[in-house]
Amino acid sequence: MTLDVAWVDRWVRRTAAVVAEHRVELIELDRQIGDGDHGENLHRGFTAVVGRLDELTEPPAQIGDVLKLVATTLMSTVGGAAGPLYGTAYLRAAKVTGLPELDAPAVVAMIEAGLEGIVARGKATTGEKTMVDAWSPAAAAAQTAAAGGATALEVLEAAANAAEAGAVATDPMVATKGRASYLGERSAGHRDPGAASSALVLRAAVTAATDPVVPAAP
Amino acid sequence: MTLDVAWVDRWVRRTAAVVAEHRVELIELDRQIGDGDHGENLHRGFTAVVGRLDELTEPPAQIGDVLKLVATTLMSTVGGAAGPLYGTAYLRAAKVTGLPELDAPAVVAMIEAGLEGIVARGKATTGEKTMVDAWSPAAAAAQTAAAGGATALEVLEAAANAAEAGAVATDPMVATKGRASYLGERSAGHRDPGAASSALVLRAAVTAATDPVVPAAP
Amino acid sequence: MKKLINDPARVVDESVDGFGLAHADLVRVHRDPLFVVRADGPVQGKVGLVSGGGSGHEPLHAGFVGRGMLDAAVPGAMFTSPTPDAIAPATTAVDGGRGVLHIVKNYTGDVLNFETAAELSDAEGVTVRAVVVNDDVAVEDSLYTAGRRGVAGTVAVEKIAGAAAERGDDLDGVATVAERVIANVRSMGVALAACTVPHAGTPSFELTDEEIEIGIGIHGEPGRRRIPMAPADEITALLTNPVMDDLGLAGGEQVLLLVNGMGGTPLSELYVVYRESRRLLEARGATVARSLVGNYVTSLEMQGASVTVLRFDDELLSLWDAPVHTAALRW
Amino acid sequence: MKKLINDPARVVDESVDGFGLAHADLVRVHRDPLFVVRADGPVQGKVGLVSGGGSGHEPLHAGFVGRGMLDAAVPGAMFTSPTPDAIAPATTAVDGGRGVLHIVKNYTGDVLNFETAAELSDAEGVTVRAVVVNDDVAVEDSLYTAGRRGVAGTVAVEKIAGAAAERGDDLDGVATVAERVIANVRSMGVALAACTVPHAGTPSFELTDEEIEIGIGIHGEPGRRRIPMAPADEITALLTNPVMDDLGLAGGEQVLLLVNGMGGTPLSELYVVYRESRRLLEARGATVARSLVGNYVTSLEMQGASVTVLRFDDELLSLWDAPVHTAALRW
Ligand SMILES: Nc1ncnc2c1ncn2[C@@H]1O[C@H](COP(=O)(O)OP(=O)(O)O)[C@@H](O)[C@H]1O
Ligand SMILES: Nc1ncnc2c1ncn2[C@@H]1O[C@H](COP(=O)(O)OP(=O)(O)O)[C@@H](O)[C@H]1O
Ligand SMILES: [Mg+2]
Ligand SMILES: [Mg+2]
Ligand SMILES: [Mg+2]
Ligand SMILES: [Mg+2]
Repeated sequence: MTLDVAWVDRWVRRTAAVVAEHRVELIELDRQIGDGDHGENLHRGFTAVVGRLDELTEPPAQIGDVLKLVATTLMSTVGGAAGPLYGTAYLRAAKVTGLPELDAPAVVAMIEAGLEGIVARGKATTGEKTMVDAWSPAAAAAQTAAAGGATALEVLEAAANAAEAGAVATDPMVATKGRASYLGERSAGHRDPGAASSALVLRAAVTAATDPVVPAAP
Repeated sequence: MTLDVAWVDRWVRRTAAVVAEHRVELIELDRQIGDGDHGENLHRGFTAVVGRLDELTEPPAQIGDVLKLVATTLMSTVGGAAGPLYGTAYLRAAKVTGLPELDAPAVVAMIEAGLEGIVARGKATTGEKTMVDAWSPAAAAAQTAAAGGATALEVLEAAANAAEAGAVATDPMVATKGRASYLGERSAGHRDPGAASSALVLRAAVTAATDPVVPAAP
Repeated sequence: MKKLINDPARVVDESVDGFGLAHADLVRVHRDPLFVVRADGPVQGKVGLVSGGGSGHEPLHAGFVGRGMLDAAVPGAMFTSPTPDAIAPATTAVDGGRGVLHIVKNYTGDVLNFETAAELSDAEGVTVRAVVVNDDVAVEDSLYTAGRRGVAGTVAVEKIAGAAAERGDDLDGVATVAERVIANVRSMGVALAACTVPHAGTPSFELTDEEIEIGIGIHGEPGRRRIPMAPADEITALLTNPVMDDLGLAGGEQVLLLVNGMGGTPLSELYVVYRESRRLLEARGATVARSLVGNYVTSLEMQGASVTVLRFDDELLSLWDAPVHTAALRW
Repeated sequence: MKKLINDPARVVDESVDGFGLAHADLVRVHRDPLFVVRADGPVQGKVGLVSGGGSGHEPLHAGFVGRGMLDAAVPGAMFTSPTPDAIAPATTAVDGGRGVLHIVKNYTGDVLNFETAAELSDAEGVTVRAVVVNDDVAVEDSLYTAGRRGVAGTVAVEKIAGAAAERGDDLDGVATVAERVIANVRSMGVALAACTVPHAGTPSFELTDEEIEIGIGIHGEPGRRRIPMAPADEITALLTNPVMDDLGLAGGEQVLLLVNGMGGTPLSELYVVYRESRRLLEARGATVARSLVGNYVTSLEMQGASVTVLRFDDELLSLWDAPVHTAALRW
């Protein structure tokens, strides 16, 4: 399948479904080292996103239009740290996806733009136990894959794999950004909820490219 | 042993010890159908009584002096329903014990006066699941025993036995006076704390007459 | 049991001590016996108002001592009414020459201890009258009970009687106003979780995660019946309807709506209850003229709430609106 | 989980709705997006004050909307900072022509959302400045944390900045006063039992009957360390000493002492904490010039308390004393 506007629509809807499915798990992760709302926040956000997609009278013309709709909806419905961070990520990603269809370099650019948005807002670097620890390896893996001649889908897959590994790698980290940093050493031994949700988001991009089914609204 | 002023001193101190010993049990009974303070209230009261007895520079001359000290101390330290009720019981009892030593009729008079004091203040009759259900059979049993020619100690014993049976008999009653009455039917199946403590008080009178040991302060 | 206390036997003393220090502009604390009086009292020429009861219901009563409300509060041990030897001197202390009104919540212990105290005060030449607050519709006022309990409606009685005293009414006048409030105020409460009295150490009753206790008192006594947990609006109806029925609200009334927290319920939830209770009152045709939402008559850290409705007449409304300056109520 | 709510997804809306009905004399509730503004606003010629944050800390912030304090409060979802699309219109709504101050508690989410909102407002021609409250000494303000959190000291910032705005200071002046409060206020909290966020359904952390959590935040976040349960005076010292040390109290200071309940702690216990905290301050040579004891910045039904100390200067003291008329603070 091609990474076109239909794909991005499926990606977003699949993300909403996956977030709904993992809502409790994300709440639970956030309860351990945060305030227990991450799953709820994203669920509220992506439910709203799907609602707005459904309300559109004509289908979005461009990939970037969908991503921008996601960005503004998340910003206005998620709140907390994740709202502005994901919002900015999607906003920046929207800006670099002005093509009818994404090729491998465009996928790299999209993921890098997302990472840059998160870093621009949150000022975190890798190793601080945040979603950056999922997005940063994802961007690096995407770049490596693209440089090695991978297809757009392969690039996406490399990014999702790396994001998942990156989320797992946050387990032993001591948080120095976000709410978990208040716990100091006690934050070690728990997975960062934002990194975990980021991995879900990127995996959903892959699934949307391989599975033509459009998930029902969550 | 004779029921003299030394006995009444032992009675009061034994009551304090027994109340301390049964404090938690009385709290527990009151927690079931009241507000869980009866054991605490009596414990506070009798601890104060012993303190005041100890503070006396010369030993009390008369049985009534001790009972009056108990009355005023309970009134000023117990609070709740039990404070005025027990206080009045001891006050009335003090008035009829102007003898150096109690004979059988005097024991009857003392217990009857106590009962009258409780009824005068609390306006309860038997069967309402209150301390009256211990004191009323106690007074009746004392009278019967005295009429049958029992000794003063035997009269006391008859009263204590009847009070204990009376306390047990409150178990199935539905309270219509005091805090337990708020529970209506749900008050059945629990022993009335005030009846239970009344039985302890009267049993202590017997023990104080048979056991010369003066219990240590609780 | 975990509590921010040092010793169950000292918690009332230390708490009242702290209260006195925090509100030295409003109150003085008398020790041995323990009571709290207005810092600027006794107010000569004014009827004195004394209330009191077991501790654990804070801010009741000490939090309502001050201009326009109580002259003295007598705190008993936790959930245990105070003794006459504390009530009587408090009564004497606030006598401004025009007599003293005792505001007593209807519990056997409170009634008996205040009765004895009134006799003692009388013997000292202080004229005392007493009113007994019994607003709790959860208890039937019948031969089979000790009568309805005094619960959150007490705040309305103390506020309005306080205003009547402040404007100069004589003892009978203040008592009459207080009785009028009592005749027109009703309450009903619910507990989601019980409280733990410090000296007892275990909760006063146990509720599973699926049940609540309706018709709860403010002393950790169990209520009248246990029902399955339900949405707030349903629970609110179970509290508000009996109150409206007992008051015989038929429409056209002006009322005070007091949604009272039992101590361990978030304010946000009290406003959810307030919202539905107000809707029910308005559906009956009553106008919610004044509102109060918060922890006023608590039961330690009990989770739950009560709904109190007072039917105003013009005078009661204007007395409610009269200035008040206490630690817990001020306008 | 048992709560007096109808639906976790509606609790904030319904609660704010009830709040608006109960305090219609003071506030108006704006819906879609949700925010609360002064009923008599926007006040022309006055700097507007906007605060907000996750819900569940009531009476913060809506309870502090009114004359002499906030012009608007923006409630987010439970424990979740509000979004820019609510903050920005609230900002516009209270602009009286002299700019608007955002009072932001220092959490990543709050800071980011208020930042975005300020950009949006700026684009609409409203001048916005922001101050960030970070009074919680439990968190080290270092490279290794998101910085100290904003907790109960927020009340002092909102009260005093509100008074400065009310007397007519310009935006920079109000911001400067707010910054001075922030520089002089410190807090530290303890939890005896955690709270349960409605949508989560389970307590935010678990404590046995023998342990407490020191350095707790107000979002159900666990604190810095867990210690065995201890008497109130010992716990109070663990809260008060770091606050005094961080402020560098050396004696001779005039301070505000705020003992804040987390929502599920009886008032009586807060006064026990107040008593010892005051003793410790006085032992340091400080004078407790003003006091506040109660539930002001809560964490739903969490059991626990926090101690906040503000070092006054003459101006801050007189601004603290200036009249205020809000649902939760009034004098
Ligand atoms: N400064 C930051 N930079 C990047 N990500 C961050 C930062 N602060 C927090 N996060 C991410 O946000 C997640 C928490 O999101 P969420 O729970 O929705 O917000 P909040 O912490 O406000 O409750 C964290 O798990 C982390 O991944
Ligand atoms: N009207 C009454 N007449 C006689 N006894 C009563 C009456 N009311 C209550 N009591 C007794 O008082 C006991 C409760 O005492 P206590 O717990 O100390 O007081 P309170 O009910 O005020 O907490 C009851 O168990 C009952 O025996
Ligand atoms: Mg979170
Ligand atoms: Mg009792
Ligand atoms: Mg009692
Ligand atoms: Mg949050």
